[in-house]
Amino acid sequence: MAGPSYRLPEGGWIDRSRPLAFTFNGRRLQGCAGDTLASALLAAGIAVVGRSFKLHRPRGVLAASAEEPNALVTVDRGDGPVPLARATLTPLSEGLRAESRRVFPALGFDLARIIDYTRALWPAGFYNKTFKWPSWHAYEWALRRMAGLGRLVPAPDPTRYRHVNVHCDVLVVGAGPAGLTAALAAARAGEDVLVAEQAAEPGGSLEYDPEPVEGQPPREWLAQALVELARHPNVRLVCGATVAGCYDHGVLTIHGTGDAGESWWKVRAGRVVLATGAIEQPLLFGNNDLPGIMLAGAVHRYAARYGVACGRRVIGVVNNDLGWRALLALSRAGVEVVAVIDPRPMPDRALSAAAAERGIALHVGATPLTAHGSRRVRSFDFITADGGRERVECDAIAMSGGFSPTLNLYAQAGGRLRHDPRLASFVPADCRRPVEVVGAAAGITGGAGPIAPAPVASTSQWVDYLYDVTVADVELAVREGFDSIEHLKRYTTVGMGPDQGKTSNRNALALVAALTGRDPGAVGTTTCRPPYQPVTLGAIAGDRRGDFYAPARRLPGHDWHARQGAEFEDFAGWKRPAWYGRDRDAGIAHEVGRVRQAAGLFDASPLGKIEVKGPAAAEFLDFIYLTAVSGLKPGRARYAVMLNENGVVIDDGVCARLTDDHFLVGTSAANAGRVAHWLEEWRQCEWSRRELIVAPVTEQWAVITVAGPRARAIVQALPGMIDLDAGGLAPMSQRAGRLDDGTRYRLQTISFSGEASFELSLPADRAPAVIERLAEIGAPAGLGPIGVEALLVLRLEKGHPIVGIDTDGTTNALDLGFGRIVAGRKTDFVGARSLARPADRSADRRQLVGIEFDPSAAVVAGAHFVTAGAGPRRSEGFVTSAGISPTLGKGIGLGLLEGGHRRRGELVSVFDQGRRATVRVVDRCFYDPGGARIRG
Amino acid sequence: MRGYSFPALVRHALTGHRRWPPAWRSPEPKKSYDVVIVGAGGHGLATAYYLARNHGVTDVAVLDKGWLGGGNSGRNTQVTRSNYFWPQSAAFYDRSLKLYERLGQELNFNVMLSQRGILTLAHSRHELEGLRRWTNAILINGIDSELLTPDEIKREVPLINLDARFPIVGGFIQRRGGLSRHDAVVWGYARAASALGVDIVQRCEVTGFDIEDGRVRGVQTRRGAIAAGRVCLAVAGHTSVLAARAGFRVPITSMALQAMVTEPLEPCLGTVVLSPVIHSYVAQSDRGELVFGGGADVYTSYAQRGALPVLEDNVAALLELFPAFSRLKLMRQWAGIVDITPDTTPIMGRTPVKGLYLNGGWGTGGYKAIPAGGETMAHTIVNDQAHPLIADFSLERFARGALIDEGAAAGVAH
Amino acid sequence: MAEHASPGVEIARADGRTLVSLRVVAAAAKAARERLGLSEPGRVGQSDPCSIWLGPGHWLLFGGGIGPEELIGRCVESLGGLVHLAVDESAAWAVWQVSGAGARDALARGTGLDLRPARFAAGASARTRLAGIAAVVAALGEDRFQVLIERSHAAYFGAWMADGMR
Amino acid sequence: MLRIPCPWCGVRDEVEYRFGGESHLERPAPDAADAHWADYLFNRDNPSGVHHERWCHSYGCGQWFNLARDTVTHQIIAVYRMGEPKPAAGEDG
Repeated sequence: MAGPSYRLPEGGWIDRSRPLAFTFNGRRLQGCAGDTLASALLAAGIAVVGRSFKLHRPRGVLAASAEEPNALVTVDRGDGPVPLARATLTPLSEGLRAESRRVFPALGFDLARIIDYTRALWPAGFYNKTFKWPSWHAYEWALRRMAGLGRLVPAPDPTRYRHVNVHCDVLVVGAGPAGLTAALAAARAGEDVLVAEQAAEPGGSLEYDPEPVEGQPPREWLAQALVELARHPNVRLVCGATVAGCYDHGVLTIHGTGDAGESWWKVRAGRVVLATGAIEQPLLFGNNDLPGIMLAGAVHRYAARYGVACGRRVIGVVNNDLGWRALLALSRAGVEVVAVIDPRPMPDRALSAAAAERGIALHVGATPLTAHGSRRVRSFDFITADGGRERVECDAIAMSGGFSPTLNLYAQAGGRLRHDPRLASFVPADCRRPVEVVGAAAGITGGAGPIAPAPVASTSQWVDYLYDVTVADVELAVREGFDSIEHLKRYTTVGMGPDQGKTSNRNALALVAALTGRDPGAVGTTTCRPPYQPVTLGAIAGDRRGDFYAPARRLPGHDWHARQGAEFEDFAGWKRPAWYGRDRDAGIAHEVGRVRQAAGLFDASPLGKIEVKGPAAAEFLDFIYLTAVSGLKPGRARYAVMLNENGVVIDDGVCARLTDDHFLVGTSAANAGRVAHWLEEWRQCEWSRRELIVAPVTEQWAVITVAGPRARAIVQALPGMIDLDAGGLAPMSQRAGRLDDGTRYRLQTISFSGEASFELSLPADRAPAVIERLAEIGAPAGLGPIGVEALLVLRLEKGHPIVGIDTDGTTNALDLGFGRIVAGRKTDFVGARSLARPADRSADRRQLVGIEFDPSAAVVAGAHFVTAGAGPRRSEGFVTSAGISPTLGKGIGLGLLEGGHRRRGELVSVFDQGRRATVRVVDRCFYDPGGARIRG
Repeated sequence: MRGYSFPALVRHALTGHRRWPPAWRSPEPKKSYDVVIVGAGGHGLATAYYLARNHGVTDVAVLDKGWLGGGNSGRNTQVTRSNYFWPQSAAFYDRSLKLYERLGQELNFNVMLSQRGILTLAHSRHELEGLRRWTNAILINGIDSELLTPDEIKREVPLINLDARFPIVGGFIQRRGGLSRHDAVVWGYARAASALGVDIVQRCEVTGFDIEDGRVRGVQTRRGAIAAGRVCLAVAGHTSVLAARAGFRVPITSMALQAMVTEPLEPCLGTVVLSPVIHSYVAQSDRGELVFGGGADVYTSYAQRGALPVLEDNVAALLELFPAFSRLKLMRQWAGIVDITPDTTPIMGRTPVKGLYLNGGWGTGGYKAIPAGGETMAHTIVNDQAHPLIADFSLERFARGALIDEGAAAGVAH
Repeated sequence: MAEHASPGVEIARADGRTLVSLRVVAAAAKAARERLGLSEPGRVGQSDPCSIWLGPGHWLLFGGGIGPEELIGRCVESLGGLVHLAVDESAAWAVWQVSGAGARDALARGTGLDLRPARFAAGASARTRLAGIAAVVAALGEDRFQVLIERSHAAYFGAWMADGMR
Repeated sequence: MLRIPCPWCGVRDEVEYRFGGESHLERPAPDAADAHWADYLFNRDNPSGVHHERWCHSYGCGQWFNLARDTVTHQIIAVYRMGEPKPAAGEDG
C-alpha cells in the first residue's frame, strides 16, 4: 500500500520510525506512533470518515479534539468493538480496526442519500406534522432503522474498570499553559494539587502554538513546568483524563482512559481551576459540511502536532485574527495556503502583511458564499469587496468563525455566564462556589468576528453537523414560535447530540438572536448537563458488577449447609439454604416430614437480635410494640407486633426479658437492620431524655433451631445443656448457659413450626462446631437440615402469617385480628392513633383469613378473591400464601379478604390468570390448633 | 385541528417552509379570565384544551414561570402504561392511555405513541408471587397483561442477562404500554388549546393568590394581577410552594428524580424494561438513545440537576440487567422535581380554598396521566365537583386514612 | 483465611481477639471515658483496654489476652452505678490487616473517607462505608490499617479486596 | 453529591447518611383530632429554600442530627443536634 501521502516531510511530535498498521472499513492503512486515529486518516488522505445522522451526507474530520462531531467510529483494538469513539481522541495503535457508521451499500455510495436529495420534505420537526395515520407505529420501524449513530455488537467486555476516590485542595482542569501555571502556583503554596488533562499528554496549545510563553519557546517552557511539578510530592498530573461532571459540594468526576483500562474518579476538591480553553466555531456558508472543510486551528494543529497536511491547496475562510494566525503558522509549517477570505474590511495590518509576504492571496471585506464538491471540497465561491463573484479551487478549507470558551463545568458548578459582545461569546460572570476560570476559557481576545449566514440557500448551511440541523431549520423553529433557546434545542435537536453542541450552540444562538432581534445575552444558553464528554457506562459502574453489585451475607454455618447439599437463595441480603438436595418439591416435602415425625435443624441466624437496657427499657418497648412487654417476668418471652405511625404492621418477633431492665428483642430476618434503626431513631429523637440503651447483636449470635417431636432429646444430649424437663421451661421461655466445651449459649423455646422447638443462640464463631455436634447426636434420631421453603410450609400449616408476605404496606393491626390487644392497651404506642380513623376500623377492609381448597384446584399465592356471578369482576383481595400441605394432604393458604373476619365458612371464588377455583374461608390454624405438640 | 399532514409538508416544501404559521399565539395576559391555570406543562395545557373543547370554556389563561413544557413534561422518560393495581388507579390511567391512542389525530400533531410493550421483571420466587398478584389485579381491572417465563423474556429482550446477581425468574408485560414523545404532547396540546382561544402566557410567574373570605379571586404574577373566577394548580414538583402561597399544606415531598441517556445507537432494545426491585428502567428512544433511570435523590430537593450516587446506582443496575451495554457511553443526565405523596397516588380536585383546584402529587408517573388528568380536571373545574374517575384522589382522603397505596400494594412506586 | 498480596498491598484476616462493645447513656459518657481511659472521638486508644471510638458513648474494647466475660466484668466494676451495656462482639466482626505502600489507595477504591496521610495518620479511626458495607477503619501505622467489617460480610469483603489487587 | 458535616465525625459523603425528613415535628397526643393527626403523619413543609431536616450518620457514628439546608442550592446553612431549636435565619452552625 502507498505511504501516507498527506504526511509532511518533517515536523510534528510523532515517531516516524515506528509505523503502525491499522484498517478503516477494512482498508489497510499506516500511521505512526504518536498519531491519533484522525491524524492517521488525514495523513492517509481519507476525506470521508462518516455519514451524518439524519441526511446521511458524507462527512470528514472537522476538529482535532473533543469537539469533533463527524469522526465518530467503532474502534476495535483486538479486545472487542467500542462504538462511537472520537477518532480525534483515539491514540493510534498497531492492528487497530476502525469502522465508520454502517451505510448501505458502502461509505462511498450510500442509498440513504435519497433522504438528502429529498431533504426539502424533512425540515425540523417534520415527524410532528405527519406519520399520524393510521398510527405512528406503522412508520416507526422504518425511521428507527435509519436512526442511531453507533452500533452495539454484543461481545464480552474485557476492559478493567476502576473507581478512584480522591481528596485534594485544588483540582486544575486542563494542562495547557494556563492550567500548568495555576498548578505550579498552587504546588508552590504547598496545596494538594490534582491536574487532569483530557489529551494523552500535557501541553495543550503548547504542542503547536509557536507563541512564546514567559519569553520562552513553548516546548521548553512545558518541559520545565513538568519537571518542577514532578518535584512536588503533593502534585498529581493525570492525562487521558476528562473531567466529566461537577456536582454539589465540590465533588467532580473524571473519566480516565489508558492502557490499564478505564477509571472513574470521584474528586472532593477544595477549589477548582478551570483551564479548559476555548473551542473554535464553524462559519456559516453553503455546504459548510463538505469533507475537507475544517476548523482552522485544527488544520494548523494537524500540521504542527502530527506533521499532516489536511490538503494540498488550502484556503482560509476566517472572520477573526486568531484565524489568520493559524493560517500563517500553517503556511510556515509547510502547508500551501493559497488564499484567505475574511468578511471584515480591514483585519490586523501586521497579519495581512505577513500573509501577503508568504504569497497568500488576500480577499478582505469579502462575503463567503458556498463550497462545492461531492466527497471532498473542490472549490469555494465568494463575493469580493467590489462585488464580483469569484471562485477559488482548493482541496481543503480552514475556517474560523470565532471562539467559544469551554464553560460547561463552570455552568454545572452553578456559575452564571454573561455575553461579552466584544468577544462575541459567553464568559464567566460569577459563581458562588470556589471555581476559578483561567486562560482562554475566561474569554479569548482576537477571536471575535461577524457571525451571519451566507446569502445562499439556508438549507445548505449547517449549524449542527451531528444531528443535521441547518440554518433553515432554525429559521423554521423561530417562525413557528419555538424561539426560546430550550424550545429551539428540542424542536430542531440542535446541540442535543453526543457533542452537546460544542460546535453548534454558539451559531444557533447567534441566529436566534438575529432572527428575533434580541441581544444574545437575553436569548441565553441551554443548561449544561453532565457529562462534559460522554463516559463509558462500565467506568461509572466500576467494580459494581456480578457478586460485587450487591454484597451477600453468609451464614456462620454456610460451609456445613453446602456440604448437606443446600440450594442457596437470596433472602433479604443473606444467602440462605432454600432447600436441600436436587429436587425442590421433593426436598421441601421431605424436610417438612422430617420436622413433623423426627426433628429438623434450621439455621435462623439472620433473625435480628437487639438488646435494650436501662430504667426506661420496659416503658420504651411498650411504646414501640403493639404488644405490651412490661408485664413479662425475667426469663419469659412474648410474641410482639410492631406498627408504624400509620397503623400498618411492619414487623413481628419475640421479645424476651433477661432481667428487670434488660430485654432481648427479636426481629424478622428481613427487617433486622430496619428495626434496629427504627428503635435508635425513636430513642435518639423522641426518648433522648430517658436512660436507655439499644444494642444490635445480630452478627454476634448464630441461631440454630431444632424442632420436632425428638428435638428435646437431641438438644438435651448436648454436653452441658441445662435440664430441659425442669419445671418452668415451658414454651416461650428464655435461659442462658454454657456447654462443656465452654461455648456460651442462649436458649429460647419458641415454635414457628408448631412442633416442640428449641432456638439455640451461639457465638457465631462457635456455631459450626455446635452444628456438627448436633448433627452427630441427632443423626440416629433422624435429625436433618431444613431450608427456608420447608419452614414456610410448616408455619403455613400452623397459620403463622409472615409480615411482608401475608401482609402488604396497607395491612393494619386490626386486619391481622389484633383487635382485642389494641382495645386492651392502656398507654399510647406507635400507630395507636391511626387505628382509630374511620377507614382503619371499617369492617370491609382486607383482613387476614385462612383458606382451604381441593388439592386439584389451581390456587396459588397471587390469585385474587373475586365476586362470583355476573357483572364485572371485582377483586375482594388476594391469596398471600398457598400450597398443598404434605402433612394434612389438602390445599391450605392465607389471604387478605374483604370483610374476611366475618366470612368464616363462606365459599369464595378465586381468579388466577383467567382460571377460576373455589376456596372455603376457615380459621388460620390448620395444624394442631390446641398446641399440644408444642408442649412436646 | 387541521393543517399538519404529509401533503401539507409537500406543499410547504415548494415555498421552502417559509409559510408555516406559529404553532401557538403568544399574547399579552388580559386583566381577567374565567379560568387561570398555573403551569404550562402537559397537565395544565391539557386541562385548558379540554375546558375549551369539552365544555366551551375558552376564556382561559395558562401561566408559566418559564417556557411551556419546561418542567417535568420536558424531563420525564416518556413512558405510557396503565398496569395499575387498584381499580381507581387502573380506570383513570387506562382512560389516559385510551386518549393517548388517538391523541395524534385528535390534536393533528404526531405525539409518536409507540406501544412497544412495557416489561416488568421479578428477581425471586416471592417477587414473582407479587407480580402474579399485580397482574391478576390488572386483568380483573380489564387491562391487558401477560406473565412471562424467563425464556419468553429472553425472546422479547435478547440482550437481557437472566443470570444477574439477582437472577430474573419471570416478569409480566403490558403490550399496550410504551413510549411517546413528551415535547410533542406538550406542543400538541398548546397548539390545539391556543387555536381554541386559550391564552398561553410564558415567563409569567404566579407569586400569590387573591383570596377573599375563602374564595379565590385571582392571582398575582410578575406581570401584574390577573383576576380569575377559578384557578387550577398544575405545577407538579412545585405544588407545595404554590399551595403555601394559597395558605394550605399538602402531603407532598418534592424530590429530584434522576434520568440519563446514552449516545444514539441503531435499534437494540424493543420493549421498555423495568425492574421495580433493582429500581431501574430502560427504553430506546426513536433517535436511538437508551433512556434510563429509576432513582430519585433520597432527600427533599428542588434541584433539577444530575446527581452522582443515583447515577452510579442506576448505571450499575442497568449493566447488571444488560452487561452488553457496558461500552456504551452516557451522553447526558438530568433531574426533574417530582411531588411524592404518602400513598404514591395523585391529589386531584378541590382544595380548602373555594374556586381553587389542585392537580398534583404525581410523583414519578405524571406524564402518562396527562390526557386523563386534563380531561377530568376540566370537568372538575366546570362542575365544581370531582369527576367520577378522580373522586377518590381527593385531598381529604388522608385525614380519613383512605389511602390508595399503589406502592405498598404493588410493591413499586408509580 | 486466604491471604492476598500484590505489589504494595498485603491483606490478612486477624480474627480471634476479644472484642467487647460498650455503650453508656449520654449522661455517663464522660465518667466512663475517664474511669476506663477510653479513646477520644475518631481515635484508637492505646491504654489498656485498648479501644476504638464508635460513636458518642460507644466504644469497641479490645481484650489484651483476656476473655469477653473478664473484660465485661471490668467494665461493670469500673462503671458501677452508671447506666451502661457491655456485650461480647468477639464473633461479630471480621478483622483485617491491610498494609503496604498501596494500602491507602486499595481502601480508597471503596470509600469517600479522606485517607490522605495528613488527614488520617496513625492513631486515627473512623466508621465509614467501604465497598458498600459498614466498616471500621483504624490507622495503626504509616501504611498499616485495621479494617473491621460485620462477620457475615467477610467472604464478600475478602473477594472485593482480592479483586482490587488483580 | 452532598458532603454532609456530621457533628461527631466531620464531613462525609451523602451515601453514609440516612435522610429522616422534616425535623421538629410535634407528635400529637393520642386524643388528637383526625385532621391534626393526619397533619402530623402526612403534611410537610417541603419548602423551595431552607429546609430544617434530620439526618442519621448511619454508616458512621449512628447519631441523628439536624441540618438547615437549601433545597435548591443544597447549601448547608446550619448543623445542630437533636432537641436543639431551629437556628435563627442566617446563623451558622
